[in-house]
Amino acid sequence: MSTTNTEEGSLTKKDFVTENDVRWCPGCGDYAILNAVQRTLPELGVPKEKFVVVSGIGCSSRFPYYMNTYGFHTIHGRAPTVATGVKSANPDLSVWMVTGDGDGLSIGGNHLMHLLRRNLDINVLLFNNRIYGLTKGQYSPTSEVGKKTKSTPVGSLDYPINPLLFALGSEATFIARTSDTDQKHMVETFKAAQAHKGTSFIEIFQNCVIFNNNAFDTVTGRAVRSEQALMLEEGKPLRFGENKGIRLNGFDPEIVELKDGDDESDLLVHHSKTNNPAYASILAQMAYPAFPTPFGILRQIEGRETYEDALHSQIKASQSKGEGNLQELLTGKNSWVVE
Amino acid sequence: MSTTNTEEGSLTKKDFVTENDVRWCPGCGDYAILNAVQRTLPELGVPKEKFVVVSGIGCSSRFPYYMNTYGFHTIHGRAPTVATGVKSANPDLSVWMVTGDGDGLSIGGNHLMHLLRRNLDINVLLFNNRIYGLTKGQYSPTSEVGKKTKSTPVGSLDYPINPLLFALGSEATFIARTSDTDQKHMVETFKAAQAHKGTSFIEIFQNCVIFNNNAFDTVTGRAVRSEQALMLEEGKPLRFGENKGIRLNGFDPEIVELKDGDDESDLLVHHSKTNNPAYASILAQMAYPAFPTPFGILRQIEGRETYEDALHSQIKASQSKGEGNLQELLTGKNSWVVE
Amino acid sequence: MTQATDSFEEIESAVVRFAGDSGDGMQTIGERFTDSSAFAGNDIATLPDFPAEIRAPAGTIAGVSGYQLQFGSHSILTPGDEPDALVAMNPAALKSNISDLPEGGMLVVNVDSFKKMNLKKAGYESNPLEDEEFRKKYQLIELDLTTLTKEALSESPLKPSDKARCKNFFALGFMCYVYGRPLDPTLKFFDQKWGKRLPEVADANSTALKAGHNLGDTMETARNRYQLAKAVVNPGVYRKISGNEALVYGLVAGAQSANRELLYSGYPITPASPVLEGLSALKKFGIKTVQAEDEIAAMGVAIGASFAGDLSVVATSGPGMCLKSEFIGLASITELPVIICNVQRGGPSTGLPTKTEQSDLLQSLFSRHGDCPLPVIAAHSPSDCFECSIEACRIALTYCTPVIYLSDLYVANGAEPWLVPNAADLPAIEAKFADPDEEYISYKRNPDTLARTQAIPGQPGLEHRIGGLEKSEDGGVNYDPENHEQMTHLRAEKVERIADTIPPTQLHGEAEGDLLVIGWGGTYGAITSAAQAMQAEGFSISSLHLRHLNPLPKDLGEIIKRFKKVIVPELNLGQLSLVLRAKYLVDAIPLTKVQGKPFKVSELRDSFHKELS
Amino acid sequence: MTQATDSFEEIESAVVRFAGDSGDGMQTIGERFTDSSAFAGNDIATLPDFPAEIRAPAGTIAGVSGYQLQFGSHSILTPGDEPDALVAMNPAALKSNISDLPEGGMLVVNVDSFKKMNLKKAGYESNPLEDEEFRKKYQLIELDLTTLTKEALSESPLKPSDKARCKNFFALGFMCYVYGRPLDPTLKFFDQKWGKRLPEVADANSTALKAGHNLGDTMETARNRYQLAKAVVNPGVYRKISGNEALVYGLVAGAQSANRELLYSGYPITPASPVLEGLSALKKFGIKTVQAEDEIAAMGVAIGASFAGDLSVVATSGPGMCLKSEFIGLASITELPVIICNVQRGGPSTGLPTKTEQSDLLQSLFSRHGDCPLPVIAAHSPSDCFECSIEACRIALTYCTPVIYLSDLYVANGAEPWLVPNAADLPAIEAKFADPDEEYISYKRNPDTLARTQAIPGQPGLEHRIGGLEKSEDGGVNYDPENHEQMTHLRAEKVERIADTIPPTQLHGEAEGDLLVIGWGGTYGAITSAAQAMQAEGFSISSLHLRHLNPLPKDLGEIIKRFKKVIVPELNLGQLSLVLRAKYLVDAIPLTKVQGKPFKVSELRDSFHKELS
Ligand SMILES: Cc1ncc(C[n+]2csc(CCOP(=O)(O)OP(=O)(O)O)c2C)c(N)n1
Ligand SMILES: Cc1ncc(C[n+]2csc(CCOP(=O)(O)OP(=O)(O)O)c2C)c(N)n1
Ligand code: SF4
Ligand code: SF4
Ligand SMILES: [Mg+2]
Ligand SMILES: [Mg+2]
Repeated sequence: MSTTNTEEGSLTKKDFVTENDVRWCPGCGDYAILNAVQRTLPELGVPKEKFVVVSGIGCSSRFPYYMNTYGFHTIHGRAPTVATGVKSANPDLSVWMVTGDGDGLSIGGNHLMHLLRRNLDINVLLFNNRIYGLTKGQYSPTSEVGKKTKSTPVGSLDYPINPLLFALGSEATFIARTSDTDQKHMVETFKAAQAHKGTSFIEIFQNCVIFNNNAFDTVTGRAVRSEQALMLEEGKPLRFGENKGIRLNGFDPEIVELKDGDDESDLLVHHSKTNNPAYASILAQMAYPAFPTPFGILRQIEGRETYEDALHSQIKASQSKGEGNLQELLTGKNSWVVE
Repeated sequence: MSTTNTEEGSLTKKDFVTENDVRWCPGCGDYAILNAVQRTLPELGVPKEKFVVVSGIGCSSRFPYYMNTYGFHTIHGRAPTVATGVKSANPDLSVWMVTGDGDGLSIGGNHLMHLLRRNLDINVLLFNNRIYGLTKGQYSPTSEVGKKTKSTPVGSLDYPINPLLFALGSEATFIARTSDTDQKHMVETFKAAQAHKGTSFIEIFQNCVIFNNNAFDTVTGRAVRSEQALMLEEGKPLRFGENKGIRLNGFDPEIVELKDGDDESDLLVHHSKTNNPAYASILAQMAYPAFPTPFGILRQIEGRETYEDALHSQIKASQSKGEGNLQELLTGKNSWVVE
Repeated sequence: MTQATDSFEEIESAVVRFAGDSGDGMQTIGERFTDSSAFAGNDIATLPDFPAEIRAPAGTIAGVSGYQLQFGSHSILTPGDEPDALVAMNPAALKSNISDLPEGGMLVVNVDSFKKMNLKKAGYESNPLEDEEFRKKYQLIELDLTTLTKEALSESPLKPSDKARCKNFFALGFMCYVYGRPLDPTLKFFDQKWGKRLPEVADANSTALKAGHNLGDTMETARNRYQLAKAVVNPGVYRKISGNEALVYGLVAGAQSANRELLYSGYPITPASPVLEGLSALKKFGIKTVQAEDEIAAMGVAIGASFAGDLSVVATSGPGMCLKSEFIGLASITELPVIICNVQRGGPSTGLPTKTEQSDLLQSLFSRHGDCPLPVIAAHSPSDCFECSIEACRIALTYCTPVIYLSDLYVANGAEPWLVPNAADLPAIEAKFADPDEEYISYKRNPDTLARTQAIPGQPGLEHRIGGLEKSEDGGVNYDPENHEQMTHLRAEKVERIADTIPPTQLHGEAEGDLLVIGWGGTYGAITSAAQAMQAEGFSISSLHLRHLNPLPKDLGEIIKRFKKVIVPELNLGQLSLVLRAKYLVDAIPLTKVQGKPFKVSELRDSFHKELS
Repeated sequence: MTQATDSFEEIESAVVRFAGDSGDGMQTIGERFTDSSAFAGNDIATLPDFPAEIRAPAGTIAGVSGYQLQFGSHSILTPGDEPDALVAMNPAALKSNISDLPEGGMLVVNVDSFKKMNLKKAGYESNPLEDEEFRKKYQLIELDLTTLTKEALSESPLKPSDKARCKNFFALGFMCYVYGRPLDPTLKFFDQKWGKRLPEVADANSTALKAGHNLGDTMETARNRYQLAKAVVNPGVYRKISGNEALVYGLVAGAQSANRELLYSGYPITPASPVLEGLSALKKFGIKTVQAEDEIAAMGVAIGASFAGDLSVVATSGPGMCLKSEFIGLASITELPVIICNVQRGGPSTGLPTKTEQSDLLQSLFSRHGDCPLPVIAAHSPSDCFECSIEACRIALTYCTPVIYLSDLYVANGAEPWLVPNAADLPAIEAKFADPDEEYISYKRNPDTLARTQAIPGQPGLEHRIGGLEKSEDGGVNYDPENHEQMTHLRAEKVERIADTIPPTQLHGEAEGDLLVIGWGGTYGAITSAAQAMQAEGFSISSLHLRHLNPLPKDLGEIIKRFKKVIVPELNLGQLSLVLRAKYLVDAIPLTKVQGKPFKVSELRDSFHKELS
């Protein structure tokens, strides 16, 4: 029982697989994400016993049961709070939080926002399938207007939340998007998230085969992907398709077709490390069909102290002047003696 | 008891004053806001009985008790939900919601976000005093890092929420900022909010004389105001102080000093009606001391249907094909007869 | 239980269970069999049993879906303790259901699916159908359903895999033959569902159904066939209704009877989601439905709508009830009508979300801080949900109060025939708003009910403020000690006064005796059946079932005194019994079951016997 | 009550109330008077009474702040029913307090403030001090405090308005003279507080204090002066302590005794905020404090920290308890230690946020959905908060369970002298984590306590998952009927077993008799005083006070049987009495008060008399 796996490279995907039967629907995008996470973790140089996976409630939130790490399947929408408690108590742990579009943005939006602004060093994976899976198919806060679901037989009314804009509004220090269809991109993104010190927010397009099948096909489908998805690469111009790119007109992005020999200097260049939210907000609101939908790291800001570091430094600073003495505390400064 | 005041201009400030003693601390900024609201309402052409003021809990949330309208002092953080219920039930009412930085952004952030995205035609006044007033002085989610308060004797740790960026992240259709020190600006802003069809979000800098006195003096103080506040005017270049303005360098704003004869064409021009969030996000994150702090309407987007309109149109559309018949509903399509 | 003999035996009732993979369409054929039985004039009660997963891997135990029903020529109160016949579509279904089938019971299996792979997935080491002892234990009927179905559909233009999917209707046809159920309602169903859009599918299913039926007729091994008389019921128009449907209809009816607009706000949660879904489909009744961001918001929206004059309703289950409690306190102190439905499931915490339980009674009574008593009622059967929800409307509007309506997964998902009421005969609910021509005092009370009168926004001259701080009669914030004490007592007394309008408690059995069984909620069928059976055996036992849990009926104390012993069966650790003990100082014996399953009649009988011996 | 006579009368106890505008510094002089009394060797009990508003307009009734204390040479259990002496700094203070002063009581008023304007703000039509009848009713002492203070400070460099602000200490000096209280502790306080930073302020206040004292000495109308013997108490080091302070210290002590790191997470709310504030100031003890975004989050943070191995604590009041209930259910089913403190205030809803009440007992017991019993304990006095919070730590860690600790505004804000314990003598709390060298089974239980063992993240080989779905012993999700029933019973039984470690119930009075008074929480002082007084009068009355509300002590049933009648005084509509009635089938008589105020001893005596006659 007491094998430590601190050596880098000594862990493999298998170490993270539990005995439990995985109980998602056959074909569910959650399997691919599980696979990507199980492939990522062994490569992080973190001993297995230091991983804690925390989730809320939903299909996606069954995740911890399938990860052979410490895990906590909490209650609906509240995973950010439990994750905050774990990390505050022991900053040495690598905390991964799994949530759904309903769990994270409907009931749990406030906790998520506060987690992001507090910037605890936690990796947040938001499985966005634009539907409530576990409760069998009601619309979610990321569902498009007019969506016909069980609870909206004539179409939903609410304007959807854009998870990336939401994260930006919360001034998250790391914001990315990836897709269950792209193992390589998922693994890369998860690694970048782990490398980032602070809360990493990752929206993952996830297909719910049962209640919202093919929701992302227009951007992640093999045939259309290269034309309708925009893969962000640090320091590179925003290019997609054979020969298309994005440039700015005022504050508005626009698509340009590059003819043979045209140079790219007109195009927007991807800089994810700008503190100013304007650029990331332009990316965040780009979406098919008006634009290609961006994938990758939209924003990563270094230098903001994490909550847990600040918490523990305050304690250390205070203890450096001498630790607390219980007897002194109890006696206080205004005691008197009865003889 | 049955006087209607439907004629425009027939109402005065007095009509909105209640008999109740106002119980804020002497000198509290809340008085000025109350005054501005009581001055605004008579000028809106809305009969008095159509106003409903809904609030949460906090000093600011005592507001409804002092307004001689229909009013509901609800529970902490939940005013947006009650306001949504009122407006959904009866779209004909003019609903005003009053909240504080703790009420609206700490416990109530999620409801506020969902109200904003649903875009009900409600005017939201967020009294931001960067402190918990009613509970006697703990730091709030808008307090600056390192703030020493009762609950943070060695300084707070959490990175503050920027209410305007938050509203932008929620894709609010109307976002503005005003100050308790400026009656005229408040009244104008409230009127614009009422004119906007959709949720209007207004952050009001409000001074808490007891627990966070002079928090906004650096931008609203008489002496510094013109240099350190940026008053936004539609279609006008961003100018402040004697001769300063804001222009863009890449995505970053920068301050320019205009020399005699320099023209303004370099400067950013205020267009609040752009759908793209980039410009508003630049404004939202500008703040003293790096920049002047902006006041006015940052963003107003027309054309997104309000939730209550969509709700009632769906019903009307469905009823246009014939209203529901209870007996038919009860009998259903698969009944049988026992004789 | 009916013993197996030769064909066309007259029986009084039977219990059939269909079990198969979630993808096998067991709920569908269960419902069809139910409808046929209803059309055949029998009384019925049903119990669907879904797996917790949306789609567990095919063929596993976790993926088994079941549907049990009891039908009979006399009054049927429960879906039956144990099946007389079990249809098992695959090894997993067999494995997880066989322990409920008594020896000698009829067992229909789809042998086509008893392949190695499937046996392994179900956790069988060897094929039970090859075990002689097993074979002798039951009336085993082995059908190669998949093959038979495909053969029957050889002419159909469907793809082979789609043909195979019709096998559930083949099985249904067979069982219809066995129990003499008419095929017509099912054929009509095919027509309605696919007739126009997918006529080939309708055809294929019809063919499979008929083929199954024919197989029964022509099978070599002449199997027994059963025949039931029609149930003797009151004449009228009947339909089948589930508990959640009845709740939806009751709310629509209640709002109409009170002449109020209905606003429902909810957040999806099993097993309450069908209420949101059902009401959302009734836009032409002018019903506003809001899917809120969570249960707190749903309650807030309802409170806001109530303030604005709508009849507002929320429905949820345990976890959502926790979240609503702060807002319920606000509704109580502001005295606004809101109907709060809790369709209970197994707890605590996320617990057993797809299983039934009655363990939220004490929560309903006491979840709020402060002294905050509220009316609580509970529905006891699917159709009773209709009456209970109208009663909830009546209480909420007459007493200007939030009211908690309890049902549970078993009642909500179960179905039974229902004598459709005449909409015009539903009693009106009187609930007036304040008159703009009179002076308005917000907490002035009706001397009889102690209810305050609502004045709704939009009415000139009635402007006023309400809120969660203690108020005096005139609506002003008031912290005076005496005022708070008086208001606290008034709120409590108002709830107590509801008891004045509760009809006398109906006792099943003699008015006095040795044992009184007191129940509430979904245990009605089992308790009543058990007690009736024992009365028939000559025991001095009576039973009563409480609809009103708070306030309790005024005559209850007197009734209790007339019995030597009181026993309280509940699907929890003894919640109602605690309340009865405290109120009446009676040594009410808790009879508890916390298994996520309803009581069996036999379990109850055993326990009652024990108390009487 | 002490009758007014000539100077230096020996008395046993006295009750003094200071009342004035919120800005007048009444809490400050109340505390000073208390400290002086403590130093003088008297026993004391205090009751601060703040206005609901932060700063209500000066001079209004809403702005009146009060501080009452009782001190005496015998054991003092309550701050006193009614004052022997009232100090009223302005007309509003007089108006809102005078009804509590009995005829013949000493009334000190600041006549300077009895101006037209102030009289009007207080709602006086005319000056009561000019009413002859009023003047005769009390021992009236009219002091022009503002003028006198300014005169005394003629030499001080302070601004006139700042001088006037010293009048509270003038009044204090005067009262110290009357009751023979030493000035030294107050002078020391000035020195500590302002000595270095603002010596002029320290000087001015010292001068005012002494001037007030001198005035008493030299006043023409020779007023009576009282003298109290020292209280006979155990020798040792004493300090004054409030309930919330004692809670903070108890948590620190409990964590040290258990050798766990302490993490507190909270959201501000009256009257629980001082717990957050107090612990936040103790960083050097390594305490982590998190101000969460709301009470749900606070509970989630605590649960996460508990999972990670910290001793975690939350504190809130009623509305926050509502919000926590879903998470409390999760802590219960995952069996994680968390201490949940509820400092009760007046409800329901926002209710009376600055007044005391005991109305959250039933909520503590039953707020969760599902069967979810939890340990509940309550502190009965300020210093008892220390012992109770240590007991909460012991229960939470020994039984691996959330535990609810109740106190109330009265206990939390009140203060009393406390014999400072020896830190080294505090008993250790044994609570081990799982051993990485042994196989870990997450729900394997200690056979005595039935507690499971925690394995904390970071330990190699102990990786495991927990969550809100029902689990089997090995930690796997498990919906089996029998497993759920067993786990439900085990969780309940575990809580019951805590009773094995509850010491025998202490009975005040004879072991049997006519009337047994059962109390809990902050009513201890009043109940015990009332019962003692009646025992002295020869009545057959005993009292007991429950610390453990769930499980109840094992001997309670036996004790109850030995009395003819049982009465249960509570500041609610009868919550403990409901529990006792249900559990023991005893006709426990609820004696209720719901006024936001503690019981008076005299009220209780009257009620007890009635029951005994
Ligand atoms: C308090 C509470 N409310 C409601 C539910 C029911 N519920 C479970 S999961 C879920 C939403 C699932 O949607 P999402 O978060 O998008 O996850 P998915 O299943 O799509 O992965 C809901 C409403 C619950 N468990 N608890
Ligand atoms: C559920 C709940 N938690 C906590 C409180 C206590 N509380 C009342 S107001 C408040 C915050 C006040 O701050 P803010 O919203 O900024 O309003 P302000 O008083 O500053 O105007 C808190 C924490 C409460 N009433 N209810
Ligand atoms: S319902 Fe959708 S999200 Fe849930 S497991 Fe099935 S496919 Fe996946
Ligand atoms: S505490 Fe602050 S916010 Fe509250 S009333 Fe006083 S000054 Fe205003
Ligand atoms: Mg989802
Ligand atoms: Mg504030």
